[in-house]
Amino acid sequence: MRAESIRSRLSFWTGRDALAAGLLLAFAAGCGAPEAEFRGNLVYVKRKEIEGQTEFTKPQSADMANILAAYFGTPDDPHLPKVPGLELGPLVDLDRVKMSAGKVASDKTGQPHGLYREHCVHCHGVTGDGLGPTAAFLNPYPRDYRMGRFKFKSTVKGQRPTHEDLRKILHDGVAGTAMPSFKVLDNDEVESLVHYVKYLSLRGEVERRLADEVVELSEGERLVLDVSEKDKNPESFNGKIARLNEIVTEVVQPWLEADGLAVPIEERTAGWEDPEAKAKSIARGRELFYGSIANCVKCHGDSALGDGQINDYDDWTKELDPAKPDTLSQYLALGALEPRNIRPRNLRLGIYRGGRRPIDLYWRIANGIDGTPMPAVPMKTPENEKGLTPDDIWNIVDYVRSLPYESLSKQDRQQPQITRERL
Amino acid sequence: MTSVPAGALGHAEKHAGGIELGKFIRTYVFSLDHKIIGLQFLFSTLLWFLVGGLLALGIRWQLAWPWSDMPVIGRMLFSGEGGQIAPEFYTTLFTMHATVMIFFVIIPILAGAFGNYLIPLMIGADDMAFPTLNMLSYWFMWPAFFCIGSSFFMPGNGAGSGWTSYPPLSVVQDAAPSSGLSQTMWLLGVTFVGVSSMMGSVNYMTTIIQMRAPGMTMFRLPLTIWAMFITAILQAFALPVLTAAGFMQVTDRLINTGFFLPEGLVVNNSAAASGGGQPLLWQHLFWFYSHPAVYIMILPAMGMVSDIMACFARKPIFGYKPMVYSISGIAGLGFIVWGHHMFVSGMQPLLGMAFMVSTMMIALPSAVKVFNWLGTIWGGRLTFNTPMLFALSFVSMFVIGGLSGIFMAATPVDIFIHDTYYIVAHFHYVLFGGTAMAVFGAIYFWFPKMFGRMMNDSLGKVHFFLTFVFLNGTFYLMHVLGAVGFPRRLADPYDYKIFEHLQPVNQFITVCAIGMVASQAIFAFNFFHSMFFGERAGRNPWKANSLEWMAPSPPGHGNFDFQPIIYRGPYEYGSPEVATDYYPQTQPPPPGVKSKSPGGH
Amino acid sequence: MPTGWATLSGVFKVVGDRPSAAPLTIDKDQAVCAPGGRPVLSQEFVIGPDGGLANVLVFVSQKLPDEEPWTHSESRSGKSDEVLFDQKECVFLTRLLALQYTQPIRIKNSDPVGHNTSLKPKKNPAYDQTIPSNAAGLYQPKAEEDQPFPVACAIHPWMKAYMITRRNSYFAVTKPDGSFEIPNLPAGVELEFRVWQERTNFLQEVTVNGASEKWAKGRFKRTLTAGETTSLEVQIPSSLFQ
Amino acid sequence: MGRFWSLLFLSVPILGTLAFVLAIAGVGPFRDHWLPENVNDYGGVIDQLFMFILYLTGVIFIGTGVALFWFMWKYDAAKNAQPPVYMHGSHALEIVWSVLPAATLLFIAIYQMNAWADQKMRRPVAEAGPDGIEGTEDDVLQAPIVEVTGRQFEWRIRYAGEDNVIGTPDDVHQVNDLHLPVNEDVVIQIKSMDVLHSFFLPHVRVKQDVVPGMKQFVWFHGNKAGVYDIVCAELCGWGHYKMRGKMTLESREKFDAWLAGQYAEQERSGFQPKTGADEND
Repeated sequence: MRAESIRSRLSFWTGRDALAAGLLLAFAAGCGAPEAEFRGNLVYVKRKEIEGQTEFTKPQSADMANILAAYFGTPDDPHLPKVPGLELGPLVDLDRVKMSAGKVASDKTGQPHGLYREHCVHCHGVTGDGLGPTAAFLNPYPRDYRMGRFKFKSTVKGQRPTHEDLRKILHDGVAGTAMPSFKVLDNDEVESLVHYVKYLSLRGEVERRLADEVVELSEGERLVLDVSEKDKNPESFNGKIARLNEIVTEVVQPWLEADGLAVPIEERTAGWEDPEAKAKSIARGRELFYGSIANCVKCHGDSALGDGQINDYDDWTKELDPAKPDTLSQYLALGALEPRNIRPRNLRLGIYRGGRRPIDLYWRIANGIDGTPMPAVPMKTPENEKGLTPDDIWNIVDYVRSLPYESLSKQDRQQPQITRERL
Repeated sequence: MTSVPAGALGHAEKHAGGIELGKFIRTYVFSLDHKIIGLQFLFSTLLWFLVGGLLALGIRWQLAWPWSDMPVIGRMLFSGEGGQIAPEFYTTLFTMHATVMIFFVIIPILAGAFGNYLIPLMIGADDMAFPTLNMLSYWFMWPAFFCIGSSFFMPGNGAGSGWTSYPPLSVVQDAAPSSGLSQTMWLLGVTFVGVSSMMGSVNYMTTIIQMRAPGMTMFRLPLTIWAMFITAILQAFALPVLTAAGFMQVTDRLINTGFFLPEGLVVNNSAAASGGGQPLLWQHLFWFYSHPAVYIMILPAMGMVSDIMACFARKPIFGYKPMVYSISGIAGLGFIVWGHHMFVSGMQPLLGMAFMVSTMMIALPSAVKVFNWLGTIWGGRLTFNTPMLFALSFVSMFVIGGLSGIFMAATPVDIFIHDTYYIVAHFHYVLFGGTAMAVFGAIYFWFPKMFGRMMNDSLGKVHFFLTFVFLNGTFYLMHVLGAVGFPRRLADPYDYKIFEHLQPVNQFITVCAIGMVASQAIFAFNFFHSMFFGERAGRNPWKANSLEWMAPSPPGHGNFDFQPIIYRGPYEYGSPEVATDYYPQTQPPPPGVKSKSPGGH
Repeated sequence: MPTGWATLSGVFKVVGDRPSAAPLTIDKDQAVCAPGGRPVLSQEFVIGPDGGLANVLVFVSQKLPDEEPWTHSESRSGKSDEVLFDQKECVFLTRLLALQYTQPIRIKNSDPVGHNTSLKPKKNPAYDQTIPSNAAGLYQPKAEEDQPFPVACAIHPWMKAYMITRRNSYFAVTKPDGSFEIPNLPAGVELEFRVWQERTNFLQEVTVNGASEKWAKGRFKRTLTAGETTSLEVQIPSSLFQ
Repeated sequence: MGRFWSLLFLSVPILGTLAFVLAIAGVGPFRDHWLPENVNDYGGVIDQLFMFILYLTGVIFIGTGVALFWFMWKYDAAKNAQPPVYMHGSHALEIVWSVLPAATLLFIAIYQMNAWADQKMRRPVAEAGPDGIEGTEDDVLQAPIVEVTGRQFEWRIRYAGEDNVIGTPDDVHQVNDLHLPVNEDVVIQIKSMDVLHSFFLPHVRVKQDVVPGMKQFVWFHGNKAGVYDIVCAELCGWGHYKMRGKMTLESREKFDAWLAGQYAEQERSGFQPKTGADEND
């Protein structure tokens, strides 16, 4: 049974809006009731403008907004792009999306709405741009979905996450960050949120692609032609539409494929768990950690405290060219968040953002972490002698998982604290 | 001419000489006259009372309809989210509501406004002992107003770690959006309030001890003055602790002194700059002040209520000395009960037992007072005018607030109801049902003295009725919420299965709260209207005994146009010695009558 | 209809006072990356002694049918010979690599220290792997890019390079002296070229053979005559590099 | 008017009592508006004390309320001609109404102490110490089965696992999802990672603030399987309301099975994608 359903059934006062209106009159005539709106990706547009040494014209920007609205609707009334020959079916389901969209409320049947605005919007923002009211203060910053890239997943770096990957993040949260676990929600509520996140990602990616498109346009040219053109020169009119559909398809395609791309992991050979085998494995893992093939030490540091490479940035931040103060200031003025360095994980804390299961760590090492400097290790192949075998990776996993229990990692060694035991 | 407040008139006459700016400023702005300063306090606090009330509505709105668009403020600050507030803003709402109500309304309106106005008048002095200090105590409120007001416009839209400002949340700047500059401003603000009250209390003590009119023995003082006196002592001894603690927290934040931070603390993935301290230390220091502060917030109200009751029961106060003793008893015990705010804080449980006993004991004097008030109206001739109704409601509400306190005092029970709405109900019954109602009563009662005009009694009764009804509608059911374990300070409690069905009650409460705030409009109108157009009041419209009523209304500079000499206590109503049913303190006994009234040496 | 084959050649020169390259901060593996502690300069732009600008990309940006007479057999798509992309002393030896997307890239590490090479293409599959010392990884592009994408190394963040994968071979990268040549271009039809340089992005304001031209977003059009070599001397104001 | 006002004041004890009666009876709009079901053997005493104090204070509440009403009704100047009684109080009365409450309050206080000690000071004993007598200094106290750590804004949970020691590789890690065996004493070790939180289990009447740098223990004896809420009852920042956890009490067997299952999943070292499965649900 859901809180929302109860709320709707027992709602004591239904004339809420009447009351609100009354209060409004009482206090301020000035401000009306605003609709939640998708925010344009101003930062990316500005970046494109700087790169292309050009400026988007009003109609061009307006086109972008209208096209997005046409494909994806509004926060309160979302829809999915209808593109000939493009089947979104399993990827995003409109009903599930609708369950998360809109204001926090529930209809007569007790069906909740606005799950996203109830649970996510404070940090990830209405647009999924990671710019909610609370975002600026969080460390790390909340994810900006609009690149369609997610860090902790079972697919190779650069590919989209699987549905399962996203669901797992909602279910377990991201340890060591402000991303909480939504375990306590009903399963279909979590499902709905996953679909909504995908919906926002697709929208954000299309928006970026549109910006890329606009940059290439010559002066005065536009993404779409005026409806009046439809009859005058249909082919160029339809040509433009076709191009837009093509963009949407290009954005959706990798998402559709992703679910099949989860990297399979062979079960470990039996007996790996018995002590001396494990000890051996850990020792071997240690060698690899410091060796030049896996080369973990370069970034995670000589003592695995994550202090090897402390002045790099993740891809979301790199878009702001943190090194270039003049352009950076322009991005910040448009609402981008103050750049922060990305730190390699301190492996001694025993906090694993992407999950602590051996397979999670295996994926991190074998696939790399998308959007971050963490690369994939090279696998041994006929033409690449200097690669790792799955067993090597397991050794590294074992070593990494043993680190928090080394004496060096023990809390009381790192941070002596007065802990008082009670009778 | 009628548009000049009578108060101003009566006053301006004293220094005739036309409208001259410098004089005006000296007279009404940086005035040394305790009455003007009292009125300045009164007006400032009433203004903040409105602010605090609106903040409360914000809280209630969120609790009734979480995440729906909040009228006005939500729409101003969160238009991008469609007026849906951010959770940290909710923490700001309740933090600022409490801060404003406690530090800017209740404490200053009791000590600052009424203390200032009444003490010299009731003891027969022409002014405070240290007029300049007195003026400063008001003007030191302004930096406080500024600091705390401005914190609304800083990152996080205002301090958000609760009025109790518990570290580490309040000390570690990365712990919350509002733990940055706005928290620092908040702390500075509280420190200024402390300085202001400190100046006031020193002044009150000196004045009451040193400047009583001839014949005004300690036991001829009205209970109001006794209460103010004890309150002043409480403040003088408790406040420095808070001020010091507040300052320690400021240094913790600004120069990493680490008084309140444990070693190796990491919040929001950034390590605290210092360590080696203990968060509980703050709670001890804070409550060492803030528990006595609870009595600072109620004792003067009790005093004023006693005076109003005796006057409209036309009967001596029942058990004058027991009243005085219980006030003192409350003050004394008030210093050794702070731990009952910390039963589940991680404080050594053995201490819990000790504090439980002392806390149980402090309920005693309060009980005694209640019985005495009942004794006072027993066998009297009650006039039900607005001040009296408010005074009576004080008793009725204070009983509820007092009794619910016993639950919290019982440690095992407190385990369950600590930090639930049970406690919210408790202190709102004491502070709103109690103090605020008493303050309303006092305003209606002394308004004629302040402005020389009466407030409209019928409007007053309407105001009383609505406030009384909505007040109970708002706070009573909070006991029930508390019994379910409904916690305070949750922006959206309905995610918890155990609380999800409590929303309708909360909606009911919210509607009542809105009604309560709305009905104060009647009071505001009555207040300002009567100030200019109310019917003129003579020196003693209520036929009261105490000294202030012997002075002109409003009293001019120097208060009395005669040298008051006191012959008896202030509660000689219906004394057989005279024909009238009242017997002013200054009226010499009729020839041949040997006065047997109490307090006579 | 194309009338035959022609060649476009030319040279890019920087005019005005010579801009100086920024020194890089080498905070890792100094022994390898900055032997003898000599300062390592940014190769964002490399200007030869006589002002020649290296690593400028010139390519035919419009889509040409992949057969004669539009595309010369020499330049047609489908090349499959492997291209070497090596790194030494923490420098990518090819600053700007242009190739056909059918060609595999052998990403080599000739350093004694480990590197990792990360490609961030728009249309091609992403690639980010650690390359052990004296080992190599293989990368097979899959699609045509219409502008260069960055190549980086997370271990040595100052390392930078660019790649572009095209369908046919109608592209050229200027040599250290700033010269380039694209042979076998279809003559008699208007061709659209695009010119890109790392620092200036697509070149816009230039002087060609004395006459100043405005290349909108780096585009310029030419119709070549069969059998002839059209040569351009492109002058770029050094202000663009300050 | 006097009559009206008296009745208004009379409505306070009447409606006040009514509200509590309805809430206790749980009828009408007040269903489940009272102490949530207690499923802790040691928690019942808290409810009893609560009700005991409620009845006691209830009597005084009604008594004073009615007295106030009656005096207002009787001594209304408009209705009552005779002159007010001229008196300054009564020593006897003052004594009576000082001593009686004093005695009662003191009694309440003493009466509570044992319950308080049970809740906060007498952690369950695993076995009696060398001297063979339970309740003495040398008793071996029951070890915590799980550690719960408050963190902005979640409860991180760590089971001791096989070796019954917290902080070893065989610990089982969870977040916000606490499972515990029913019908036996459980000891929970609670800590905080950053700011103050309060570990509040309404259904077992457990509440204890967790303080960074301080290790504390709570214990209870669940007696009814089911799923219950974990609430944070101390302001811990913007996400305070988000710190929602769930506690599942289940039989030893179920619990052990669950724990084993979680451990297996935590140690999972192989993955084959579902082939052709619709990932959608």
